[in-house]
Amino acid sequence: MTGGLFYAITGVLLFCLGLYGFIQHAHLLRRILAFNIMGSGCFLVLVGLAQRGGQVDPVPHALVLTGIVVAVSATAFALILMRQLYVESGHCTLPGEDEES
Amino acid sequence: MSHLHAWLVAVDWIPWLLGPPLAHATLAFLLGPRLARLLALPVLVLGLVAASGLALRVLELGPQVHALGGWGAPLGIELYADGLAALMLWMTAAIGLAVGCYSLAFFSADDRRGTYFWPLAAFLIGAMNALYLSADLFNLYVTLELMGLAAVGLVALSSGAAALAAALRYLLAALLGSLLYLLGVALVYGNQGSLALAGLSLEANLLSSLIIALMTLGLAIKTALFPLHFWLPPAHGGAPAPVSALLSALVIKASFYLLLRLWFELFLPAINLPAAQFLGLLGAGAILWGSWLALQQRELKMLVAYSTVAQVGYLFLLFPLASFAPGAEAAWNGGVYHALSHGFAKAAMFLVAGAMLFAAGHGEIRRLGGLGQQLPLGMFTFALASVSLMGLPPSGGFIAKWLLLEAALASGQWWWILVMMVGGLLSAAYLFRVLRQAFLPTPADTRFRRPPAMLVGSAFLLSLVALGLGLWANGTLALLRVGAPFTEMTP
Amino acid sequence: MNDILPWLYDSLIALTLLWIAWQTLSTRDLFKAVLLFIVFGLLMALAWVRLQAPDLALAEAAIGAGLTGALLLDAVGHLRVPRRPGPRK
Amino acid sequence: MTRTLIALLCLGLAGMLGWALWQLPGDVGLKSDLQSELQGQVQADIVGLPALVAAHLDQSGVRHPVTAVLLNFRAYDTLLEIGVLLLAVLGVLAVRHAAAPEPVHPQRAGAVLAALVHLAVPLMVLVAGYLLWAGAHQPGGAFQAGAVLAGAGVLLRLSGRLPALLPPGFWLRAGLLLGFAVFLVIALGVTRGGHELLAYPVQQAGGLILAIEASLTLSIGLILVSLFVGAPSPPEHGGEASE
Repeated sequence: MTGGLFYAITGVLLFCLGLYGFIQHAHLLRRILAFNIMGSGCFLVLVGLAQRGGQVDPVPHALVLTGIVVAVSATAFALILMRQLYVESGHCTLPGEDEES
Repeated sequence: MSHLHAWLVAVDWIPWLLGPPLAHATLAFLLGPRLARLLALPVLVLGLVAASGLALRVLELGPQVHALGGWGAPLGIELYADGLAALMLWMTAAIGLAVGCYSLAFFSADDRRGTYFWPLAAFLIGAMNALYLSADLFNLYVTLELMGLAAVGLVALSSGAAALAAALRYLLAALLGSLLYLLGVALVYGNQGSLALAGLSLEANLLSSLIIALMTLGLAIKTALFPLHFWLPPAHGGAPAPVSALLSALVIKASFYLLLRLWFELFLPAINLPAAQFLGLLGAGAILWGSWLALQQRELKMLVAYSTVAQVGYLFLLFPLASFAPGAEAAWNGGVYHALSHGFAKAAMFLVAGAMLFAAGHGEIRRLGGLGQQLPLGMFTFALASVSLMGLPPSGGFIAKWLLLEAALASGQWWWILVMMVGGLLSAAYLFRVLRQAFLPTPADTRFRRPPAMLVGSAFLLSLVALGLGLWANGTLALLRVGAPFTEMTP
Repeated sequence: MNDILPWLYDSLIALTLLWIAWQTLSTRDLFKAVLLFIVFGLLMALAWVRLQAPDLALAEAAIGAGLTGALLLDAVGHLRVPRRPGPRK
Repeated sequence: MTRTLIALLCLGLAGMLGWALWQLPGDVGLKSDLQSELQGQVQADIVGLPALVAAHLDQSGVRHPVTAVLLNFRAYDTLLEIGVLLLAVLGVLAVRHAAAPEPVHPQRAGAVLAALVHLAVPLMVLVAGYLLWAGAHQPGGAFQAGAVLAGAGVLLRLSGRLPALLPPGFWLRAGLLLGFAVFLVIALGVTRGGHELLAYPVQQAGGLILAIEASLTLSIGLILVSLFVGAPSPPEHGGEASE
């Protein structure tokens, strides 16, 4: 097994971990964190799997760069929606999904 | 006339479908709502001309390829338009034009929401055009995100905690969907070393099954397939009427279109029958559960939104019906036809619902009595759109259901016929609830406002197109045949 | 021996990534979760270096850890201002 | 109950995906001839795209392969990606627009932060410029440079030296849009004479890419700062909550 494949498998595990957090948490900030972890997992798969032969592939590097920018855009938008929701309703969860604690 | 025809066929319309909406979005944001409004009609008309030109070109010359940057796949990104893409582009342009006219009247020049409606809507149309044209797996991911963020921004135009919650729920669902899709893309690229849709196909093995499951799940969330539809009703029901029309008629069709492309090109060798039947089962669940919930709604726009949940179900009957050689083409045509006719009918219905809300000042179905007299053309429009949604002749919805029934009969899958019959009856039930109420006498304490003529007029035109799709089915199906995966059609 | 060292290094990065991700998602303190996420971003940058992707390492450090971190910290600060929750349902 | 089910599902997905990936390269000996033949084909394809990039690098106008992919071979992705960034800003503005206006709380900076800002901001602008210039032949480029620029903006904001950016005035909007607009104009402009979208003439490719990157850096920096600044400020006292 090469380093690329090793990181790709790590990426898959991160994705599933993030997916679990995304579904299971109700707090919006935690779901945004989970989304970012899922995204990082995806990116590792994209680069790692393509480089499992050992040689560097610039194409997935460019794709992941795009992906990182898309992720930060979505994160910023989601955070501001969340903050505005907090200002207007005092809640950080969606209606009907209150955090169990 | 022949000059015009020759010119339409000769021009490469693909840049004209991408440049103008994106430029409009830029200028609308830079120069503010007043200029955005001035530019809206020329840009939208140009979009319809370009989509029509492309459709004609595809019909006469076959599928069109546009290699961006001149590189060609797999190094660069290729755009690709066959009959299916041309039809979806034409639907986007036509509904976009009608919704644009409606919005000019709906958002008055000094409406604060108009400031961001125009750039967001222009981006949305550009994103959908880009999605329909793209033939590259990763580029499709970017177009999905572009479309998703534009759509969520439009939902966030409404104020209040409920609208914010709807927008957030929509955003999270859209992001989850696109990440599942992206993981699929990463696995395909790692496995096959290319992103260009042309020439890729999966082998039947465990990894392929996982890829299919991930990408299908992601796109099913975006299409609001039962039981993943939870985000749709608050987002579509709560947005301003023109936004609801764009989202319900067009945006969910884009992810469905991508699902079609993937299933019948990339996934085809690795698909098994149970998977297709399972999608059909979820479709059936959507038809029954969505119709049942539509029947329970008190608010007009929520009823129309749940009707979308139900109608999405018919789209997914395509997958089991197309998995047997006899009837496969009828199923394909029927599914696509349903996407088209539902688009026009649902856009008309949401637009006219907006006019009804304007006239009555509220959206409570029980108190809509008298609208039939106050808004005769509006109620006629609602009735025409209903005819298409119920699948009655001579509408586009009728052709769609007819083709799907034909496919079910040809492949001997009678259980889907049963589902469609029950679904048709349920949709008749919830739509007649509105119509019956509107033709009751006016309650004593009710005041009506006369909506601008443009509101009802543009909805009426859309409902006419939904009807016309039933009358000119031959031309539409001929275009759909260009580049289709099933071509054993008898003339 | 020369083969083992990079292996150990990669395993260490991967395991720490997974552990920090798990901690980020399971810790009860929001502020701590965000700090852990920033550490996660920096570790991702290391992973990119190991995958010979310096562009991504730069972008991850600047955007993934830096800017996203700043946005998240700002948001946590916002949520710490006490608010009376409104009625639900 | 559902929690356990979700955990099991995610674990199962992780297990299957991990297993499928683990099996990918090294199992030639175990499988039939057909499988190993396919394996070889897959390997050849993986070599394919990087080789293709390397072969066309001299026509791309830059010497760094990632920049070549990002701004030439797959420039269309990047164009739409800037659209995504703009949409995030538009979405934020739409949300803030729909909400009731709130009083502005000016932020005061301590002496240490002020001194830090005094030193750091010019340095960061320099670094951004270097990253932009470096991107043509080595790691770096518009995104990283834009992010550093945004970092400088965030520092300025924290020290209270940046005026409130919302609602954005004409020149700020122009700055936000500049990168996308320049990119779009070039993408469409090169189609004159029957070329494809984004098909830069080989001789001008380097210059055009530099123009795009420079304007992108500025816009990305402004967009990222706006996303930071656009957030609603916490209310001083909890108003009556509404649902």
